[in-house]
Amino acid sequence: MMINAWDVVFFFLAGLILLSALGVVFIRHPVYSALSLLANLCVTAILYLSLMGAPFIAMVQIIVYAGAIMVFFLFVIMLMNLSKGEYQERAVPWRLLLGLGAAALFAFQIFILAGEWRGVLSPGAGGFGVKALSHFIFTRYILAFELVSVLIFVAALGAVALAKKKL
Amino acid sequence: MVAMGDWLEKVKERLGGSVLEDFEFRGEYTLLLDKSSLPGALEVLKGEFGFDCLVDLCGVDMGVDQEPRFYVVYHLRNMTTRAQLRVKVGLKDGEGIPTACGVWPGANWMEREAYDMFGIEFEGHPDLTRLYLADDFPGYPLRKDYPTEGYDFEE
Amino acid sequence: MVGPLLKGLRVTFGHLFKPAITVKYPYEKRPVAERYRGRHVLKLDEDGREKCCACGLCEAVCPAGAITLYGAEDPEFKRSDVGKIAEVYEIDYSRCIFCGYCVDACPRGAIIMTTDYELTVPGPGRGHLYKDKNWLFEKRGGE
Amino acid sequence: MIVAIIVVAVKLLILFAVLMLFVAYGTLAERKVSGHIQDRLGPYHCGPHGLLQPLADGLKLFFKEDIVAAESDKILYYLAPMIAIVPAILAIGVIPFGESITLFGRKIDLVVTDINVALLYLLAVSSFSVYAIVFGGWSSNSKYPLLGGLRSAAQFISYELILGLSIMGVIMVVGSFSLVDIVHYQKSMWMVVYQPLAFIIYMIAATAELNRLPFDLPEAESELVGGYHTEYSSMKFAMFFLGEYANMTVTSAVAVCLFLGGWYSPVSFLSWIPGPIWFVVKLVAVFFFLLWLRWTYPRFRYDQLMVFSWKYLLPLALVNILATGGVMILFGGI
Amino acid sequence: MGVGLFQYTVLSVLVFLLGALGLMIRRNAIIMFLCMELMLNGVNILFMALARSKGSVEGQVIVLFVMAVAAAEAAIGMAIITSFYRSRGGIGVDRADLMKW
Amino acid sequence: MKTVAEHTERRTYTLNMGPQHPSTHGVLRVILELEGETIVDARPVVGYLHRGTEKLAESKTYQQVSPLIDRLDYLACPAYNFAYCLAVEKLLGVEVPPRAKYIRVILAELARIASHLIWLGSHAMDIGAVTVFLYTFREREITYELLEMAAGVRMHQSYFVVGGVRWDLPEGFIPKLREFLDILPSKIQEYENLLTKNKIWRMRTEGLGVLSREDAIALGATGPMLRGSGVEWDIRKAYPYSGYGEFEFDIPTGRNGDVYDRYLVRMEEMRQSRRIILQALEKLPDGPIHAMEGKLYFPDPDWVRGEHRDIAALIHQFKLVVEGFHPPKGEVYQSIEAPKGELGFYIVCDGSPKPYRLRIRLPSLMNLQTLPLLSRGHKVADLVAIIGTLDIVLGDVDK
Repeated sequence: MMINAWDVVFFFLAGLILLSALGVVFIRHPVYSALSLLANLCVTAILYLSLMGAPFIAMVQIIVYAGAIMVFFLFVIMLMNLSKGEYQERAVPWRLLLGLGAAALFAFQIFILAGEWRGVLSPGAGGFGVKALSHFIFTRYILAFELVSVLIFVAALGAVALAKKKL
Repeated sequence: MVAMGDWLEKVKERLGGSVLEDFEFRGEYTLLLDKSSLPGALEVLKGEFGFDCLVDLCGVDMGVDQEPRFYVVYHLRNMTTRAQLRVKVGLKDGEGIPTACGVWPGANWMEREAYDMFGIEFEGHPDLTRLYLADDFPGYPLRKDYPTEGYDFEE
Repeated sequence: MVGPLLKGLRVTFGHLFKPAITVKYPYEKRPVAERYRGRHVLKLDEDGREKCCACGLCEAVCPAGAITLYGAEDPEFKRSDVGKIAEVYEIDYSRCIFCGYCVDACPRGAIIMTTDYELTVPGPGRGHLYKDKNWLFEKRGGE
Repeated sequence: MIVAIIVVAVKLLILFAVLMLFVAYGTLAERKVSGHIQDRLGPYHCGPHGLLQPLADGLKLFFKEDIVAAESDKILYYLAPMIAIVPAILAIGVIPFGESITLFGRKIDLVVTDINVALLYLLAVSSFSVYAIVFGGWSSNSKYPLLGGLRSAAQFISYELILGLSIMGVIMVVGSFSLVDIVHYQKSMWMVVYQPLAFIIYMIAATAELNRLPFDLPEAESELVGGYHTEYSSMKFAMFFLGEYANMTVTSAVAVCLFLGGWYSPVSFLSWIPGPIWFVVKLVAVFFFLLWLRWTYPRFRYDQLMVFSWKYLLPLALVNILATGGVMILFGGI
Repeated sequence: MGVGLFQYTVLSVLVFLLGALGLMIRRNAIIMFLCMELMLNGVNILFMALARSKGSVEGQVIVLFVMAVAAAEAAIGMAIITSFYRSRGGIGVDRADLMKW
Repeated sequence: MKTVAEHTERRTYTLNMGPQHPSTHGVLRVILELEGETIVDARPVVGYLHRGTEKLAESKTYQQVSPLIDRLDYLACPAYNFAYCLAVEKLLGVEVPPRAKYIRVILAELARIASHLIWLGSHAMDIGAVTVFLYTFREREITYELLEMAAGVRMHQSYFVVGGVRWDLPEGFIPKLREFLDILPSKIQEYENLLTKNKIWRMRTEGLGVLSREDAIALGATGPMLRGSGVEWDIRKAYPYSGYGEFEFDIPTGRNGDVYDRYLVRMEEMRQSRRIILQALEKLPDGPIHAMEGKLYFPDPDWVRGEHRDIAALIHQFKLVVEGFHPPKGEVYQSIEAPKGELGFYIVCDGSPKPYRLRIRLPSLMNLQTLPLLSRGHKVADLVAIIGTLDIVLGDVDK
């Protein structure tokens, strides 16, 4: 069997993604959990960059997630200065079961849908430039784009209103 | 300096019997007040005679066998007329004295210092703790019977 | 708003090319004043005898209690012209505050202060700062 | 293929060496410049005019006792200084420092890799440097570093945004994210002429990102002792400083590429001087400007800094983008 | 066997499921938020893979929108958590046991 | 079920600033209650530098006390000796010869300039302008060279003694002083160029640490703290001592009582001090430098050990060292306008050659008492500026 170099890259990255995802779910300490998510997002960005030929999305992923959202999460975690007792939770078996059941159901659905998706992705560079992307955003999805900007604006206002004690 | 004699007579008149003694030395006027007249007398001095600034407050130990043993000395100043007055109040050993913090907020730390150094209790003081020395420091160093070589900590 | 900020930049930039005013200390030393009160020196008179007559004024006047002095008879006037010398003369430099009262108080001008200010001593502890008579007679620095 | 890899490796090695040289002598320059500004001499003892001082500093810090704060979060505590230096090293890969040259019959670009999203890449890697500060501040388990870490997190988010917006004008004018394209565009005229406002905003935001006076809130020594690196010692402490000066170098280099014409000579009769030399000269000038700023101004207060960024710089940056767009439409841009 | 859409789908589903699982079993509000981000990321992977395989850029456009929504959600979520922490003194979701406050 | 109030009992946290902190100017410790970075309460804890000066003084003669006194505020030593000597002279009823008076004024004002320079430097450095610190040290160095010329040491001069000054001014002192005064205005201008109109500096200092007129008087704040709050009060004008009545100078005052106003007040005070020194140099008379009566300091060395040796002088010398002088029984309070505020000495004398009780009214201590009031509601970063504006020296706070 021929082993394609790109396949090795894929499985390596996929392994890292899953490992860090496990970390997010099962590490008790919120800081490390967040760190794990950060790793997850970065490896995903590398996946986009190396295998999907989407450097723009990869960079935006890092800028948005690593540069803003995760810093924000960490900021809040540190601000709350959680004591040791705060993040020690008891495992809840029935919730675990519930979660697994729901997950299995969902997985089943996806696999049915995905049954026909068996095409081979051409890995490596190539693909779409920023121009093509922006063309779509500012023509066909202009309404969605504007709506998202309104959403972000509202979210920012809401966040300020919620977090500020005295307005 | 502003003519002293004038207002001094008025002060003595106003405070009446609570002035035990008054004397002058090198142009400075001192009133010896009765402890029971505090803090009312101080309020009168501030309110009616305009001594709005408490320049200094300190304790003096006159010696172990003296009566009164301690004096609490207030240096008062009228910022408008520039008149200055020293007020002394005698205390027996172990006696307390009403605080002047209510009259002049600036007395706070100076009273703490007097407590720190002489062990004078200022009744009604908001936070009467030692100012300079450690909280568990033994004795009151500026008392005349304080051993200058230090306590024998072995005991 | 921007003007004063630029002015500040101009001031600092101007200093970039001015000569430094500091002194490279261990290599160069700044001159000290004539009256400088540095380390003490005990003086000898013209015949090489000690001027100090152990009167004890310096010990008495010292506010810090840094001077220790014990007198001794010198009946043959070998070491002093008054027949009395200091057997022990020690200055504890860990206590000395360099006020110069000892110099002012000395009735014979036997103790003076020099312009020598380098009094650091090696090693930990303050024992090295306890200087005896021999050290005080040594001629060093500005003397 | 192999030759190409060797060429890249050699370029990387050279760039890394140059960066480290800049870092080492950046520390010396900081001390010398501050010394001369303050009528002092600065380091003078090690080597002629103190030129060996960086070496001495490095050796000293290397042999210092490594103190680990008690009750600190060990993993992050060790990780933070390492993260500090990574972004700068990652960033040197996309900075062009000269025109292509021909060597042994091969055309060699004087840039490690000319990717078409170079500017986004720079923003992306620079966003990691905040983690060093935040982790360092949090893991030390001490209040002053924590305050420094918190301040830095907020400061960083604000100024990263402004930094991104300020270079947007440049991108609009040039129409490319590639630094090489941007430098080529400035062959005849520097970008700072077209985008003066963007340049000013960029320099302010960059100073803030570098945590340097007047924006050095995360490490304001008179308030927070040392801020995030209060509890660090020895090599870990040195790593933070390596990171700071490496970031300064990279930021200056980016400023040169974006606004100051990259490797092109400012006047035509001096164009015989090779590009990389021009690049370094400009880089040093921007570097010096950062030092000069630090030793002139007082420090902002933390909340004033945030107000400054959100109420003044952000609208200014947006106005700059709007104006650039407007001018481009009016004078036949798009 | 080349890596195809199937493998990407599996990866995406697994990441999504892990996120969902975390959301179910963790009681720490911040970690629940992190898990939500994880779920979004899983979806993103799928979008990207589909965009790649269909040769269309629209998947990437959607990913951009998802990121924007994630940012908005993080802002609101963190604000809620902050005010929750302020009023309840902790961020375990078990503390949200009042009907109103 | 817990109520909301039970969940929220504590929203502040405690930050211990000092005793080892770069901007507490020594070993001051401030216990801060913070809400975020906002100060809810600040409680200064002092005493880490307490040396027991008052107790020490009780076992020393009046002359021996003098060197202890200039160790209180080690940045303006002459002013402290000045106040102490004035107090003892008042107790003795001794009048100091005019030349000594003027020399004292010159050195005390020089000390004020030196003290304000170091205040400016450290205040600016606290707010981040490190370069100003080095610039002020450059000028301060000249003042210390001048003091060294006159007194023999850079700090702790003990140059003033009861009854006069120890030595006359040396040759070359006055030209050097004039040279310094000539360059001083341009140097002050240089600091102002870096700070006064600088937007960042104003943002950091304006509207900060506001001390109202009433609070300032009630809390016993003195010196530039009081003047910054708009009270035109200067002991040099209110109770002129040592010939200050003969000099023309202005009392700078502030309007808002904030940090910036106090900055401006102190900057102007440096200029006024220069004015006073210039007038004093103009009027400097010839004559003796010791009060003749009372035998307060050692006689002329020439009479004791020089050419004109004299047994009476020698006896005087011995008597002074062994016994000291005997002031009359009584008590006096004498205060001066020290660089940091009102410095007062209250001496209770029982007729013995040692002070029975020496009470020192310290300006820094009383000014520090305003810190909780000034800092409440401001940020941690502002506390640094506020401590700077108090101009405290821990030697002066802790005795």
